[in-house]
Amino acid sequence: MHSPVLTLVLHLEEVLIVGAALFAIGLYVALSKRNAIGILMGIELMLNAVNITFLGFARMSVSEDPIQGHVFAVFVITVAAAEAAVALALAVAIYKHRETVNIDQIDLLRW
Amino acid sequence: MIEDNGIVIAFWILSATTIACALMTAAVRELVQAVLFLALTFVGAAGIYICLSADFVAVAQILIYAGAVSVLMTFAVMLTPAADRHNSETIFQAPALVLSGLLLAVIVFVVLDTDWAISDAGAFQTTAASLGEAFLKPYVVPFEVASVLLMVAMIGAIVLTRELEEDDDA
Amino acid sequence: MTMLLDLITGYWWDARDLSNMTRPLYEFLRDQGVSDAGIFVISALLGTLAIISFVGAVAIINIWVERRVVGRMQSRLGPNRLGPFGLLQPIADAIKLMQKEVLQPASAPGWIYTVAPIAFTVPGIAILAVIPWGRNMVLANLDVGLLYILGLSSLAVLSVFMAGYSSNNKYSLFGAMRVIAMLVSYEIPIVAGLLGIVLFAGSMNLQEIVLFQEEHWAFMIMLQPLAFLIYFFSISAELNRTPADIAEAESEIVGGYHTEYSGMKFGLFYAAELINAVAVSAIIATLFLGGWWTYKLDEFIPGWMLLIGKIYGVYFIFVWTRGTLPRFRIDQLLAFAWKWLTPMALINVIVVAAEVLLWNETGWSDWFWIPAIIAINTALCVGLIVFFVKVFAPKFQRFPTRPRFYPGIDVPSLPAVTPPDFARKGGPA
Amino acid sequence: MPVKAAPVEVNIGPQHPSTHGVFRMVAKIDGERIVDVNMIVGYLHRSMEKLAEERTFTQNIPFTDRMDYLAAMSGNLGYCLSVEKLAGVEVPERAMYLRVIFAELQRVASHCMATGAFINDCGAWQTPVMWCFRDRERVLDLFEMTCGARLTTNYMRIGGVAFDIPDEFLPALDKLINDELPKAFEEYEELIVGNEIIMMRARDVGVVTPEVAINASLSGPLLRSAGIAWDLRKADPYCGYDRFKFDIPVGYNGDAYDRMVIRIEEMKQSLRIIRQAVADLPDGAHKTDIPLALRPPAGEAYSRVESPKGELGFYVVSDGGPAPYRWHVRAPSLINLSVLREMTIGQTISDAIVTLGSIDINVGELDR
Repeated sequence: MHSPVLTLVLHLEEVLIVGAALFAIGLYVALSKRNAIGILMGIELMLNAVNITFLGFARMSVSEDPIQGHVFAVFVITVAAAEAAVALALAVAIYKHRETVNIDQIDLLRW
Repeated sequence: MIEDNGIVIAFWILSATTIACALMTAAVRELVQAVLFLALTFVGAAGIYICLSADFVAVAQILIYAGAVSVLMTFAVMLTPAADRHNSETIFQAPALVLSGLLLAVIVFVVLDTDWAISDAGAFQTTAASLGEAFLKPYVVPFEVASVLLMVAMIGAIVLTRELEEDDDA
Repeated sequence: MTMLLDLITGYWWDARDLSNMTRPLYEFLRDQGVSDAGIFVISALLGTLAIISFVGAVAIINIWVERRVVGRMQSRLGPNRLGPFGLLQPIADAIKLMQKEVLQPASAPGWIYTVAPIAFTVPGIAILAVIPWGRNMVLANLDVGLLYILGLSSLAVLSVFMAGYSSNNKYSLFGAMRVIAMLVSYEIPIVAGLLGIVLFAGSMNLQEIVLFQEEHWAFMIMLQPLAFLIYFFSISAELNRTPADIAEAESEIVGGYHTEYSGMKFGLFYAAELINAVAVSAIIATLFLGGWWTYKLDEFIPGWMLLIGKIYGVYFIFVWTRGTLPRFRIDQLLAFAWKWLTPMALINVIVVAAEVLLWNETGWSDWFWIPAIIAINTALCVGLIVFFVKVFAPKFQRFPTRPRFYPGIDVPSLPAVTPPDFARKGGPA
Repeated sequence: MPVKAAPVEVNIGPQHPSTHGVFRMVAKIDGERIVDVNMIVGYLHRSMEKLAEERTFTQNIPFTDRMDYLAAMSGNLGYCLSVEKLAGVEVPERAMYLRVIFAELQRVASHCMATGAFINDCGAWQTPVMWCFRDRERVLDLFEMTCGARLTTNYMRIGGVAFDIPDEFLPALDKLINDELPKAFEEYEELIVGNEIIMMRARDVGVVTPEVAINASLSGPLLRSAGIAWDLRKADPYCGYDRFKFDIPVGYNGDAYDRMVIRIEEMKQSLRIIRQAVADLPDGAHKTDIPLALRPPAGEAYSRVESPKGELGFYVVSDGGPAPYRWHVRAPSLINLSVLREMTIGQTISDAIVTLGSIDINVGELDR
């Protein structure tokens, strides 16, 4: 199986760092964006990053039952789908009332 | 750790694509383009999952994220007016940048500093069957809860966006 | 006869299963000193090449098939000038399309506009990779093959949105929005409809599904007629084919998402539509019509030839519906998905789950269960359709479809109507 | 509470596959619903009515071909009738019967086109329109046999018809009306009338109430679909239409579907009239001789015919010269179109296209 010339190796740390990078981008998007849908995108990015981490652990870490990582990933996807549906419904509902989805203009609860 | 040249190369290419697309999601001004970049990110993440020998999750990712969630997002974006379709930042841009940078640094430090217990069990041959086992035996309660959650979410979405009849005062 | 069969079977060039070629190829490459990984890469590339050649051939042949068949349905000849029976017409079309100037809307986001036709073509090709063409003849034997297909077919819809959005044209945008609305509605009956098959076969692997049909000596369409109907209609909606082609609806929104495309970019859309149709026909042939297996027939005729025959049989039905039926309105189409197909698919899943449970628990012979299930599901299919037609069909369909006849003129006396005030503002009184 | 959005303005036409020519609807659209429609006509205006004042009465006949180019015979007939009324020209019996035969054949051809185009607007991928074209071609073959032209026939003359029918005409007509067309109509019934999707698309779409129909002075299938049995062939018989037995098909709801079935039924009634006319076809001259430069006495005349689109009226004023002093055409396409705005507001785009298709306008006649 091994090529005699060059053997590339992928460590768990590298997978985790990729996940962390994606998570940081997602966090930045979620915190900084003005548009409610933009924020939602950041949250979805973070959930994806978490999934990469879960699957990386499931693939490479010591575990009695490595399929658990996959189970969690599937649950994350499920929750993300539910969350996306509700959040987008909320965005549309807010748009109906306020005619905007920019969160800095949605200040009903400020006073 | 994975010692397969093809998979390692694929992982790095996919990671680069995914992170680049995620950065574009954060950077582009137009919300629709951001959603499309996000869909690409999802597809790239699915590729990473395949490299991590998670075929079921990868395909579910494509089906749900790239197929459904991004489509829902485009739907929501198109429902809002063109004036709201820019992807600009609030005044929290700089703090957010600092915070996420800090978080990244902390995670990277922790990841590199920790001595992970690495197994050499190798790749899963197939995950769909064992996932099914897991869902229907040890995780049956969370599984049912998740389905209830989905139903609640569906009902909630319908209730939120329902058109109220004869409600013209708002 | 047996001697002839002996002569044919057992050699790598036995055409019944082209995967027999892999063994000598493997040995040859190994003798050349290629490592296992290298052999894997080479064989994967060869398989991909085969799929892509098939797709290219399909894209060229189907232009001719579709135009010719529809022409026959429309009581005209179809292309008949270039080559025998007009067979060279697709090549002439392609040359014409390549020569055309590619126009791009000035204010469109350019990269989306360019990527969209490519993104539309890729899923159709990628779907064909998991189709089993013979007992060992499958390029990617994915365990989650069915899910893979569903995921990819929803990606194609996103690319349609990209095309419609980036064209910067109102008609295109209408097409894009219609596609999105349709996808959100039709994803559910598609997935729920196919669940029954997964329950029966106990696997999402397409090869396993074919083997299940072989083992139980029954096409899945007999076990799951309702799922077939649901899938057929839903997928023709996702494929933008009549009666559900609301996304391109040329009589309403001109061309929908590809209104602004010209030259080879349009050609790619045109070809991809045919490729997707063939890919979906291949899915239907594999899932419902036994794939390469056909009641012992596959021992004499190569399975992949049978499969191609079935694919074109299903494709003919697609062309047939396209040549016959008018188009639904978008609200009717969405209502059809939510009010008819989704409940039907859910009921179907519940019934199938009960059947499979009983089948497994009772332990009775398959020879009892297969006919029983065929009978139950056919009755269910007919019963559900009749029930839904009775309950949900629009009431106006009971109106007379013939006019009244009057031998003479008859003007009803109408209530007195005050004529509108024609006094012009500012004009002479 | 619907999502509020600024209506989008969409130009349906002048270059659009379903506007039946260069007709333009500027539609304000909220989502898929039409909020407002502004109809813009005049892209095909050729000022025929003004041009006619420079030409002799006979030279004006080709204009009527090019008005409703799908029903050239009806236009010819209406114009010739008005000039005959003005000049007091008697028409021979045979010419009258020939006129009836050709006008009814023209109705079949025009209704074939209207039905096919309507189904095409409903979204069928051209199969019905090709079938209808096939049958229209058969009728046009007869026209070609008689007068050499298929579309712009220029067949009727003041005082009769241009040519007598050739010998092979009657056998061909017999084959057409007794064999080919009835079979074709059976095919339409199977393919179109009973089609569930057509019902879903066309039922309750583009409804015209009897009040609106009469107030807007609609005519033709559009009026009859609203439930009013009004047909100029019965109400104001010309060309001896009172000698033939036929029925007026009348709809129930005034929707697009009714208009379609009425057209199909009218084609059958036309065949009935043609059969009677062929059976009674007298011998004799096909044309009265009139001076080439006909100078009718000063005065005015209005005569109207039931063209396939509706009441096609010609108003001719003469000052005793060889050319009309004033010529005005009451074009059914234009007047039938006037209700389009009321019919389409609140509909979806798809329904608006179906409604427009069911009115069966002809832009050549609309703009003249």
